[in-house]
Amino acid sequence: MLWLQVFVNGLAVGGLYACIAVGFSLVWGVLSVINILHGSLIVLGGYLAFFAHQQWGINPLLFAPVAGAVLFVLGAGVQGLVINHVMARPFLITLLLTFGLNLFLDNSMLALFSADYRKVLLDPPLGVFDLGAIVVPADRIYATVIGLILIGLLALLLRTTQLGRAIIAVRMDRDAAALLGIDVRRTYAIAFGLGAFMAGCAGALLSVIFPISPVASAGYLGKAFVICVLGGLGSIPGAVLGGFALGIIESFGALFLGPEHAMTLAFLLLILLLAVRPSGLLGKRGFA
Amino acid sequence: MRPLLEITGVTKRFRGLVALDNINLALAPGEIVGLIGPNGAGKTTLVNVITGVHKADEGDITFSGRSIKRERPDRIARLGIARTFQVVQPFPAMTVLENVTAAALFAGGAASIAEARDAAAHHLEFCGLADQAGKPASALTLAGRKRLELAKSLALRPKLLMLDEVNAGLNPAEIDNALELIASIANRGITIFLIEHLMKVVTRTAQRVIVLHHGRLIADGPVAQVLSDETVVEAYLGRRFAERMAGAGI
Amino acid sequence: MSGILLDVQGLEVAYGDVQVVWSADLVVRHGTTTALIGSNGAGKSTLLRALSGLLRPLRGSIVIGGRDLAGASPRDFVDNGIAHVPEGRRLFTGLSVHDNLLLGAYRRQDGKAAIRADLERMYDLFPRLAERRRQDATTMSGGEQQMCAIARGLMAAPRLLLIDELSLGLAPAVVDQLVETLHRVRADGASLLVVEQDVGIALELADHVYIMDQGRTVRNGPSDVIAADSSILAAYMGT
Amino acid sequence: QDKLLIGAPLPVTGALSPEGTKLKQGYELWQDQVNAAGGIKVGDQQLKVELRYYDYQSATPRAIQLAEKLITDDKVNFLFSPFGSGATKATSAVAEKYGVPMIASSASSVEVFDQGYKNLFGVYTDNSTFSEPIAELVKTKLPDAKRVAILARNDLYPLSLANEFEKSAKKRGLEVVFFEKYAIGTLDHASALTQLRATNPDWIIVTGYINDLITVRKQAADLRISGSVFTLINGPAYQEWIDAVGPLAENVTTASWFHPVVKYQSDDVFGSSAKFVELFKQKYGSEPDFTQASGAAVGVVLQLAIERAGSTDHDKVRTELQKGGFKTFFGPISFAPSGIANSYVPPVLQIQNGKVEVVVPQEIATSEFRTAPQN
Amino acid sequence: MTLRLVLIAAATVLAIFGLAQADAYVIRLATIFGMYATLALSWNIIGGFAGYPSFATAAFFGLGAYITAVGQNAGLPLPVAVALSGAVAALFAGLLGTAILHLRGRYFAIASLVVAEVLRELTNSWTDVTGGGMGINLPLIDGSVIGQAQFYLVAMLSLAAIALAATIWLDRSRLGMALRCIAQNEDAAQIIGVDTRKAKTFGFMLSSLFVGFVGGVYASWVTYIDPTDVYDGALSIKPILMALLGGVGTIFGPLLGAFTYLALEELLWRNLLEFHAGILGLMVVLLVLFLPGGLSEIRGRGLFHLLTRRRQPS
Ligand SMILES: Nc1ncnc2c1ncn2[C@@H]1O[C@H](COP(=O)(O)OP(=O)(O)OP(=O)(O)O)[C@@H](O)[C@H]1O
Ligand SMILES: Nc1ncnc2c1ncn2[C@@H]1O[C@H](COP(=O)(O)OP(=O)(O)OP(=O)(O)O)[C@@H](O)[C@H]1O
Ligand SMILES: CC(C)C[C@H](N)C(=O)O
Ligand SMILES: [Mg+2]
Ligand SMILES: [Mg+2]
Repeated sequence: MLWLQVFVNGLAVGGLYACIAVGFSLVWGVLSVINILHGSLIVLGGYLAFFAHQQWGINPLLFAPVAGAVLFVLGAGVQGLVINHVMARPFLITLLLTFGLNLFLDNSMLALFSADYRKVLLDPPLGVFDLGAIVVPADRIYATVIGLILIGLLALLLRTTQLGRAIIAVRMDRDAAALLGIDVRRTYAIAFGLGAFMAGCAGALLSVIFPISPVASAGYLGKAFVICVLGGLGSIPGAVLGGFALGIIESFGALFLGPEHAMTLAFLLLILLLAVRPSGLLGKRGFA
Repeated sequence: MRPLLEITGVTKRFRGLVALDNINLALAPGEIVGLIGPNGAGKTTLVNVITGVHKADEGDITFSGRSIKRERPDRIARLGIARTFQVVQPFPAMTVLENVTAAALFAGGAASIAEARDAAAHHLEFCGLADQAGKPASALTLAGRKRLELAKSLALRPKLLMLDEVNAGLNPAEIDNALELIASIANRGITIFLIEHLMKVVTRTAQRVIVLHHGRLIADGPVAQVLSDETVVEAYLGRRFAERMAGAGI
Repeated sequence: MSGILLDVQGLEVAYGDVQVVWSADLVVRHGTTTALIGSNGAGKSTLLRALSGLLRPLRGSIVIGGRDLAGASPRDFVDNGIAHVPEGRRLFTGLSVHDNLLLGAYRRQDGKAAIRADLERMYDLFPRLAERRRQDATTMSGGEQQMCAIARGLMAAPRLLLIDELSLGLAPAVVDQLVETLHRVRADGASLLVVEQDVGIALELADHVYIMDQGRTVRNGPSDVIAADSSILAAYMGT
Repeated sequence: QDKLLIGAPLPVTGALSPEGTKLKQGYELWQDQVNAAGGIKVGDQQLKVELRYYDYQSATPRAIQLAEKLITDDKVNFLFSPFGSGATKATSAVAEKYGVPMIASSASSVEVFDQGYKNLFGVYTDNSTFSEPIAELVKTKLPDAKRVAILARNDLYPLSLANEFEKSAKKRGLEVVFFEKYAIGTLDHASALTQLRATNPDWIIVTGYINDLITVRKQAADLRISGSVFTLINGPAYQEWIDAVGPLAENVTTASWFHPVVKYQSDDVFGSSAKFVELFKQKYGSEPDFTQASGAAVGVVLQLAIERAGSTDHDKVRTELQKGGFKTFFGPISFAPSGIANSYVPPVLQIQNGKVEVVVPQEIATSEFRTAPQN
Repeated sequence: MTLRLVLIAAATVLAIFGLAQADAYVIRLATIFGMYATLALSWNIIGGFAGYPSFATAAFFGLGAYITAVGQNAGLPLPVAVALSGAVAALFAGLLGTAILHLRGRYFAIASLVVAEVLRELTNSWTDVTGGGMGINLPLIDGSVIGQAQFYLVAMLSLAAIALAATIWLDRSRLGMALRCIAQNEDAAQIIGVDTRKAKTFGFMLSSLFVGFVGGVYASWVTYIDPTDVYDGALSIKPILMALLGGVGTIFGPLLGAFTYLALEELLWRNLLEFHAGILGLMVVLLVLFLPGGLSEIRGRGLFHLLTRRRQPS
């Protein structure tokens, strides 16, 4: 019984983890950029949702795509105007670039919104599904479902649209893609934008569950990062799998080793995985 | 006498693709042997397997009597097997001298960097690169880079030298110089395994030719005999070439 | 003689400070196949890269249908009817044959119907591809990959198709098959500029042949003429 | 010398920045008052107060270096501590090294004060002054409450506080059926709470900082956790916490070292708790919480000590501080030999109808303690 | 050549003792400089010479800090504890190396990045030894206030000097040559007989040795450490930034990089209470954008191209 509940907890948070990680994974996969900015983008998405709810009472769960859209513009802009200039250089350069951008965005949010923790309060609250033996918070289920739907759409976009093919093409072979008339820089911008889009959605979805504050960004980045390595760099199904895997590992880690060791277990498994199978649980071929 | 290098039943697969299929061959000390075959036949792969870059899936490789099948590339290099890269691979940010010095230092048995540097200078001289010593390797012309590859290999003081298309991309004049160089290397008693697309080169330098096709060894023997061999003509040279050769009376 | 499709004059190309093509002059006429031969490293691929906008030439002109595209972006070349099948095929891992072909039509504006029609055309030009349309393109054999690459190029509905190293790594049988297909392609109206290592194949395939040596186009003429003069081949092809 | 320079390392950025802002508000309200009144009276002259802030980025070692920098480079006369027990404990070593008195705004763990330092004075009473009254409350109001569950953030103050609660509970014959720690930066508490629920406790205690406690409260509800008493520290005393959890705040008990309802008459610049609250509302438009108040409290304590000493000499002022007996808006403040305040009883609070009510001590209680079971 | 070394050595010694006379604030900054410089120089060994983008600096730093802290609380004298810190860090690097040095590029970066996270978690949860989240205090060294300050100044700057000396040695040593070959083309390096595995591991160990030392001295200097502080990811990124600033793979580049970065950081931080981090971020962005690209390409370049250009062997 306890185990079942713990397992369900793992799933419930795993879904959220997946949302956190997908955008990071996409950017990593397509652009070979380790996007330190990702965590802050999630937080920003959270703030958008929070204010939308405060001003117009829009439910963040429904607002998610809008928050995503705003961040898409932002992300595409950043890639197009800044990061594109150093795409040809080793990932270390782009990493430091996003590190700098992150310092800036974090500090800006701190100045604009203050660090006070805020949280969206749904009225009436969504409550929980009480299945007798176990209980599952409704908001997590809805958030996960919406998140997975958005991820599905993203995967669909990458799989079936000309744009999606172009993105994968650029990722696989920049020159060959250019030969087909694909505008590489523009495609990069769009890809980064999509990553930011997912970050925005994640932020909005999380805003009903976790408190929002600029100081939360590092935590999200850390998770995204672990999940992607677990699941496989740059693979969307990998990110989803990694998300659920981490959720469940942490959940049972807390049960067996005590809550303060929950993450330790995950990290140890991670190191192990890196040593034996650096490409993560799911390899690094293609998308969706 | 005992062969310097002996390859028995070596097979190498890349996922599905069989790049080398049960290869058997032996090189006698001091020999100059040509290796030809269409693109993708497995020539470079064979070199990679001998030098330990790739591990053979089956079969064994012995070098002057001892099996080197499981050795790491650096050990094999120190044992006396040198190779040049088809796609030349210098250390771009180092000077030409430093490039060769490194080689002399790590596998050339030089005791100190200074000693290695002297040895290197000497090898550059030998390869006609002395005047380029101070340049960064990346600044060399293609021909220059190929010579640098040679100088580096020599600096390893190898018993066996494998040249992977050192002449590809050189013009006739450059090729002639390269051939002289190879000849003088051979005169030092170094065994040479010569991978080539250019028949002219093979016919002029090699005493013996081996033909790879789709990873299989389809011919091994004296040059003239192999080049007129039916299967070889079919698989690689092509009818027209054969006719032309007949015409040119090679 | 049909009109001029591509006119290249005094082209010079370099990689950074390494100049590779010193002077290339070459003409391709409508509805013909032109072959470009020369020893390894002569600069053939480099020239082709310049003719599809991958490399920006130092000097010289690339006139296509009256417009000089020297220095334009690959997109402009595609939009002006040039498609390039690069050395080593360069198909996209993780994408099916089908997707690779669709990407070939990336810049086409003439509507889904036309594109779908061309897809079907490709599949009957290369039946092998039809069988494997769902397979990850890069898991196919060299020959099939070359077909896919050529088909991808044709999907752009080009006026001129550039093919680098047509027969590279392919079994003679496959090569013969490709040669047949390319004859059909030309019959359908597209022109071809083919870089080929194997002189024999080049001569068989092309109406007109250019010989490149050390970055210069040194000789050219109708295939039969070149073929007749073995001294040329001896001099430049090391055979 | 016509001004008094006070060094104040602040966590402006990083994890503690919310508290950093609060402290700064307290400092500045006090500073305004003093300077408006002409400054601090030292003998016959009046010294205007100048505060020298630097951001220690919520990183304790940075705070330590800062304390040193403030003393040696900025040559400040006195120090206000950084936020929280951890950083305060670390910086107190520096203050001790240079013999500069440091008033601690927000350190309440005995571990901070048991180092035998002479220059550290904290305006908070120690953590047991939270655990004792609440445990007593539970004991008396719910005689049949037996089982206690404690979940603590693995961090100096929250852990120390949790230990105090364990002691107080055991002392009263209650059984601690669950005591677990959660790592700093834990995002999700479902698993811990699920285990906690399995021990079906009557009294649940969770220690941590505001963000932890927002998440914990919500997840407890998600997991249908019900105990008759729910004690969360520190968070519920902050208005942001109540706003963040909404109805779930109902009946949660907590405690804090200050609350606007306290009614002290004082001989500091404010004159009384009421006046302080009023001025604070004027300046910042909200009621002060205990952290904001403690910012002003360290100011008034230092001021009273200096004025009594009639000098800014470290030794003289230190002696006055040790004497104690300051009547401040924050409460009557004297320090134990260790330097921790031991002169007032912090109010125990409970959230009722979305408002913070004082339930203990009786004199200032604004409402009866409620034991309605949690939803 | 040797003359030049002697001069450098002399200059360093003079500089250190000269600085020791300065006022407390300068001493503090100089001490931090020593720390930054050592970290940058250490990273440069694995990241610059060998071209392996390590993000493990924070891991070795934290490890070193805790070894010293725990060691001193167990009664070890400071020098012994610090020495132990370096040794353990290096050994740990050796073990770690066998696990992750076969990864290249991004994969190695990621793997190395995770290490600090793991150690932080372990330190956090191993409460009875490390004090967990409560952090851990270190005994104050005795001596006058200024005396202590000078002690740590000399300690840190000496570490920097040693790291610099090691770098100079490395630059002419077999190992250095091997690492440079690996950085530029690992396969080619193997083919010319470089035992890449051994070289990489030694490089990694050497690099982490100094980081371990610094961690130890730092812990004793600040007298209190806790996991979040000493395993802070910024500790991994800053040295890279510094090396990049001054010129990756050069000898003096990291020094100059450390100096510039510290100056920048201190300046902004002193003058902007609320927004120093943001501006620092912008600076980083600009620096990265206008630095010559590419790890291998920027060998010998960086802001201080002229000063840091490597000598051509004559
Ligand atoms: N690392 C590898 N992974 C997968 N396949 C490989 C690898 N290396 C070579 N191959 C495949 O093995 C086959 C033989 O390649 P190889 O390079 O040996 O041919 P080659 O005879 O050297 O051709 P060329 O004359 O062009 O150099 C080719 O089909 C090639 O694609
Ligand atoms: N990316 C590059 N950077 C620098 N030099 C290059 C590059 N690619 C090719 N080269 C050089 O340019 C010259 C011509 O190369 P190119 O590939 O054009 O010759 P090619 O005629 O296509 O030879 P092959 O028949 O072997 O394909 C060669 O010397 C080659 O080394
Ligand atoms: C503001 C309070 C929660 C700080 C706490 N008293 C501590 O000692 O850290
Ligand atoms: Mg080859
Ligand atoms: Mg080519």
